[in-house]
Amino acid sequence: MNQLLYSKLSSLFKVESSLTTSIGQIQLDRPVMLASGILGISLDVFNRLYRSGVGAVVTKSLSTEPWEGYPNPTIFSVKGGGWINAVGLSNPGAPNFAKMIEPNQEVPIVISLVGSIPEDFEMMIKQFENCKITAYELNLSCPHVAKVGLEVGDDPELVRKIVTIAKNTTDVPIIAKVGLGTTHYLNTVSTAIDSGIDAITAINTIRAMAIDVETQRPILSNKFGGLSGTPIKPIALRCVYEISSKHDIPIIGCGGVSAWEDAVEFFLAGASAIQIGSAVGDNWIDVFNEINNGILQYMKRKNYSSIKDMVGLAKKS
Amino acid sequence: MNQLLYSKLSSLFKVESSLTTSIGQIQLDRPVMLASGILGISLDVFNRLYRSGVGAVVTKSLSTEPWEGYPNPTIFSVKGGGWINAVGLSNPGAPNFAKMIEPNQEVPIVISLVGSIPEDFEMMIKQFENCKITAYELNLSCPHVAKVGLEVGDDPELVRKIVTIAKNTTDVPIIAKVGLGTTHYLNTVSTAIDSGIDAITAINTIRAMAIDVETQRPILSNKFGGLSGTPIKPIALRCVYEISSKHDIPIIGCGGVSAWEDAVEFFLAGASAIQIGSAVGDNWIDVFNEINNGILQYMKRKNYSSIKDMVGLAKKS
Amino acid sequence: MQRNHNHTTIVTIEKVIDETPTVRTLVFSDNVMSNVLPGQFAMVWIPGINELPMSVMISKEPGKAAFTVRKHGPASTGLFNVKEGQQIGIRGPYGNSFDLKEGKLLLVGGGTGLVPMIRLLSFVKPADDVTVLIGAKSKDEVFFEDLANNMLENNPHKVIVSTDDGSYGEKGFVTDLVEKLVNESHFDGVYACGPEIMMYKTMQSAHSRNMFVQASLERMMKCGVGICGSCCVGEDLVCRDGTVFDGDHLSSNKEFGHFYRNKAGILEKY
Amino acid sequence: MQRNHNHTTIVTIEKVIDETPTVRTLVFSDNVMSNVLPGQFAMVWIPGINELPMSVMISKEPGKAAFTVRKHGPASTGLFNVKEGQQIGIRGPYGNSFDLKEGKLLLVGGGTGLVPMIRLLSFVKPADDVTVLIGAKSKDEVFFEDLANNMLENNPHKVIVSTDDGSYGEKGFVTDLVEKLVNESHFDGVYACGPEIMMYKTMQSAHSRNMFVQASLERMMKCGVGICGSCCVGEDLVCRDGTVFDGDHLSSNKEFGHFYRNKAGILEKY
Ligand SMILES: Cc1cc2nc3c(=O)[nH]c(=O)nc-3n(C[C@H](O)[C@H](O)[C@H](O)COP(=O)(O)OP(=O)(O)OC[C@H]3O[C@@H](n4cnc5c(N)ncnc54)[C@H](O)[C@@H]3O)c2cc1C
Ligand SMILES: Cc1cc2nc3c(=O)[nH]c(=O)nc-3n(C[C@H](O)[C@H](O)[C@H](O)COP(=O)(O)OP(=O)(O)OC[C@H]3O[C@@H](n4cnc5c(N)ncnc54)[C@H](O)[C@@H]3O)c2cc1C
Ligand SMILES: Cc1cc2nc3c(=O)[nH]c(=O)nc-3n(C[C@H](O)[C@H](O)[C@H](O)COP(=O)(O)O)c2cc1C
Ligand SMILES: Cc1cc2nc3c(=O)[nH]c(=O)nc-3n(C[C@H](O)[C@H](O)[C@H](O)COP(=O)(O)O)c2cc1C
Ligand code: FES
Ligand code: FES
Repeated sequence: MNQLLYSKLSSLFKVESSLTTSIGQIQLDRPVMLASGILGISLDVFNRLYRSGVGAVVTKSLSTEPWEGYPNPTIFSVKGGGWINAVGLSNPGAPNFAKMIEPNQEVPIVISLVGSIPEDFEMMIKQFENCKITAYELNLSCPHVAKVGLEVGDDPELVRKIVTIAKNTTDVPIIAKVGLGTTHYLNTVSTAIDSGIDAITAINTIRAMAIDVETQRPILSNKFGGLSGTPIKPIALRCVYEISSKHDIPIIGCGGVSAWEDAVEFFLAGASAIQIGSAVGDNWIDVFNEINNGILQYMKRKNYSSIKDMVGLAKKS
Repeated sequence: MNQLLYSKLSSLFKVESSLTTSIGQIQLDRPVMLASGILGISLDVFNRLYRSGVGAVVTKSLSTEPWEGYPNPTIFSVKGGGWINAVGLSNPGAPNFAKMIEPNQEVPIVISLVGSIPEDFEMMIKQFENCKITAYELNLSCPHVAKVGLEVGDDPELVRKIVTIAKNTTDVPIIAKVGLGTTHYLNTVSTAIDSGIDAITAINTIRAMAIDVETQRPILSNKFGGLSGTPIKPIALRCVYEISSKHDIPIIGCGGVSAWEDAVEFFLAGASAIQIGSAVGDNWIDVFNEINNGILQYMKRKNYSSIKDMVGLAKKS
Repeated sequence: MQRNHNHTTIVTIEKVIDETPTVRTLVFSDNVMSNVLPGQFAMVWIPGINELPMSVMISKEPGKAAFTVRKHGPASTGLFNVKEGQQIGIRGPYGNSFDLKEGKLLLVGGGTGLVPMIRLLSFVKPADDVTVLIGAKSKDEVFFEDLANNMLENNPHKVIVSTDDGSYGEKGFVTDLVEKLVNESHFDGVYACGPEIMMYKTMQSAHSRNMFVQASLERMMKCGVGICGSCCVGEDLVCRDGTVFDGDHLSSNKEFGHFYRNKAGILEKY
Repeated sequence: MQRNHNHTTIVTIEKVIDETPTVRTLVFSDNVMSNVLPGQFAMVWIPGINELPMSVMISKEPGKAAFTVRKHGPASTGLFNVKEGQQIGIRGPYGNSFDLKEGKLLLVGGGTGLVPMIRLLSFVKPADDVTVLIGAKSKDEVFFEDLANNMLENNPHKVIVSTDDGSYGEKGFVTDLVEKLVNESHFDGVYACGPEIMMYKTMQSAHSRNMFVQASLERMMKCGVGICGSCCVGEDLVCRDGTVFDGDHLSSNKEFGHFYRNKAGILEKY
């Protein structure tokens, strides 16, 4: 239809636009989440982020025991944009963390978990029995720590066992976070879905490195790290599009979102929500409400009442 | 040693720095090559590029028959830097191309080839019997055309057969170009090496996409394309480092080189030469001599006589 | 933030003008495109259909620009069929531009090759003596004649139309007119855009008489930025080195006037 | 092109000055770092060893800056051992800076916490009446006393050293001196950097008397840019919201003065 006419007509029938979204069973007031590993360490900060516009915070990936992570340098700013990090999953361990967030009633918290064997995940989920948890996110995709993350995600049998044990341990929705590893991520997604996963987060950082030409050394203490931020957005977007074209599963897009247009691209590709990590380092926490507002303006312009009105639209063309 | 002292001392014993490099049997005057698919269509342009500083040109990937490629849009400029292209391997076909370059004596030309079956490669290599060819580069890694490129590179048995037949057809060195596909690229590299490959080019573009939020469509006519340019450099660099850490094989680094520092990073990671694609779109063909000069200044400062003095140095630390 | 010319911008077509049965002008608002130099082009995305190189046409209204398109294959027909209110994507401007001399000028345009000639007209000085030649197959296909006359109102000027079949204006090829005019008098600048054979002959007529001549070339374009190589003519890339080339340069180019490359990149004869 | 403060720049150490047996100042040339504001810090990469947050020390020579480091664990010892001619990497400057009042000022520094205090001194106006308190464990560990006196040559000023063991200057904790001074007279601005308990007590002494007071906090830092979360104090991120905080703000922070987070992010008591 003639679009000028259309927009004139539709302005007569304006709907109320709202940022609420649902990722399967998970209901969020806003579709912009904090990605795992970003500032996700203290309940006070979670509260601040919630006031700053996040729909949910995803915690740092927690392990059964506290981890110190790698020595510095753990993060590197890439000349062409983005970051390479090898924080090494430093975290206080699931038991300590559970105690810290027990008082929480207000903030929607997604607990990110890493482990090597299925029982790790069972043990950790049990720690949170007394906490109000929105969902668990299984980190099957950290590209720079041995024996967890991608090394787990690349092993279909292990993925099956982990998802199964997690689903059997709790009724809270379980999300699998996938990334580009040594086996095809779409196989990991299929396995996770077959094992009962509730949603998919795509993607984690991509294995990368940086070398200093003067001192001729890899800069990160771990040599390899994960690339995040604007450089990976076109790759993350195609993953979301590929998953949503192949499966009927709620998806959370992650990777390089730094403006509302990026978020909308992910929705159009099939994501019901998005996560933001690196953009916090560039634009600080104002980035959440800037993006919320941009999405809302867009929805008003296109006359959408909720996020789901636009989920997957780019697949129609 | 005290570095100020060192640089004072070494200035007394200055060596002549030269940009010559060798990639196994392949000798080049300059380590900066033109990547496949970039301007690589006419002998006149090859001559111009050679005058502009490239050590060798890699041609567009040639097929047995002429291909028109995909309809436009075939290329998209990413906001965060870099390009997504789905040119679709348009090319005049190996027979036509061979005729065109037959007069060439001066320019070192690397013929890039795509095909679906081993016999395709045999047939194409035979076309060039009367041409002066520096090497062949087998494109096992184009991420956006069905039945060739990555779909071939992801199949180890096919890789083995293709490399074997290519090696049996000619004495000219054969390079395998790998990328991030659905199987682990390091397996493809191993298979290619076991089958007698002479060198590896890493990496090709990474499968990606872009969606226009106003019209809500994927922008490229093929929907998916390959991401190139600055965004992929940290990923390409880790691939070179990983290959050179695992294998003793000459490597050509490719992906996101846009300044001399990038080139040096690749050398330090283990590459003997580098290829440049996207940076031509940003800085035009002056980019080659700018990078050559930057490398040369660096070599003088570090007192290196040839590229090989720095190949792989970052692995020592 | 300044717009990166490589990033696609979405604009809405505000007005569609029928110039001939097969040629339309589509007007849109865009500050960047309204200020491009004559000879520069945009890559125009018709969502769901194709992307085409298009010279940027002037618009009378400030802040606006236009494309004037002839329907031909599926791509240009897709653009031709865009309606008021529809959105298209543009990137650019790309390419260099004409070096406009002062004095006695000759502008030669054929078909949509008139577009850069019209923009060039918007830069002539009041004192310049300007001759515009418009070539067309037949009466039906003549356009921009009135526009050229209006734009040159305050200049000493002539606008001459020639049609191949003589159904309007002079009869014959526009290049015969060029030969005649450059034979009669010296021009300080000769500018051509249109079918390649027209530009080739114009270039020869002027160059052989040591007149300054420039032509704006057309080739198959995919990227517009000097990456894909599809637009090469000899060792030149039209999108990046051109589209405007001097007669000096063109006269030593072995492909100009004789060969072009098809979509597979194979050299074909004109 | 302007330098992106997040990109690592390699600099060469040109001079190493021993301040005490455990504290050294390393001087290097860098225009950006020579001009940072008091309270700002850099992330300092010691190749092959670690990366540490470091306040940026002034240098007498224009275009130069320095780090003053106390050797402690492996990371700071690695920096301490860097020799003249060796290269280190720096990024930054990061963080906000002190809000320097005019009039009667009190600066309280302990150990390497003196570094931002010294840079702050370089900004005082000639009319300001400045008192500098330097706290140290013992005589051996006193440094920057002469430097502070020299810098304040033209000001009404006092530089008072106190050592815990009384081996030099006044005996006792520097915070007892603070309490005494703020009790005797009003200060227009009180500034502190050093051990957290010192800053905490200074803040309490001044804030309870409604004096303007600021402290520059230290926490475990990995990224320096507000991504990793390791530097949080309550809901504040020291690297991004600080390092300088007002007494008003700090007095409502439940962690300041009591808890810090270890490398795993677990809250521990001071
Ligand atoms: C710099 C430049 C400016 C131009 N300005 C105009 C203009 O103002 N008005 C106008 O009507 N036309 C213009 N053209 C020509 C236009 O881009 C199309 O090529 C022409 O309309 C034919 O398209 P089609 O519908 O036959 O293409 P189809 O065959 O349907 O298109 C397939 C693809 O081939 C490409 N293509 C085919 N032929 C050519 C060609 N000769 N040159 C470049 N690409 C081609 C198109 O880009 C398209 O993506 C210009 C071309 C260039 C290079
Ligand atoms: C903003 C700021 C400015 C500083 N300025 C100075 C200065 O000018 N001079 C100086 O000597 N020291 C300074 N420090 C402290 C310094 O960064 C180190 O923390 C301290 O030297 C102890 O390091 P270490 O050798 O024990 O660390 P190790 O235990 O060897 O180091 C391991 C890692 O832990 C980190 N780390 C350990 N303790 C701390 C801590 N308390 N704060 C931050 N990171 C820590 C280090 O960054 C290092 O990467 C500053 C700290 C901050 C936060
Ligand atoms: C410093 C840092 C730490 C991270 N830690 C984790 C982590 O613990 N668990 C995880 O699943 N992802 C982690 N990630 C990945 C992010 O959650 C996210 O997937 C990735 O950064 C891509 O999003 P972005 O481009 O918005 O940053 C980390 C990323 C960064 C930059
Ligand atoms: C427009 C375009 C066309 C390409 N065509 C080919 C090709 O035909 N064969 C191939 O092996 N690689 C092709 N590539 C990939 C490049 O050779 C190179 O591997 C990739 O672009 C990464 O290098 P860069 O970041 O320097 O561009 C193409 C890349 C671009 C941008
Ligand atoms: S259009 Fe691609 S190089 Fe000119
Ligand atoms: S040091 Fe990482 S958030 Fe402050």
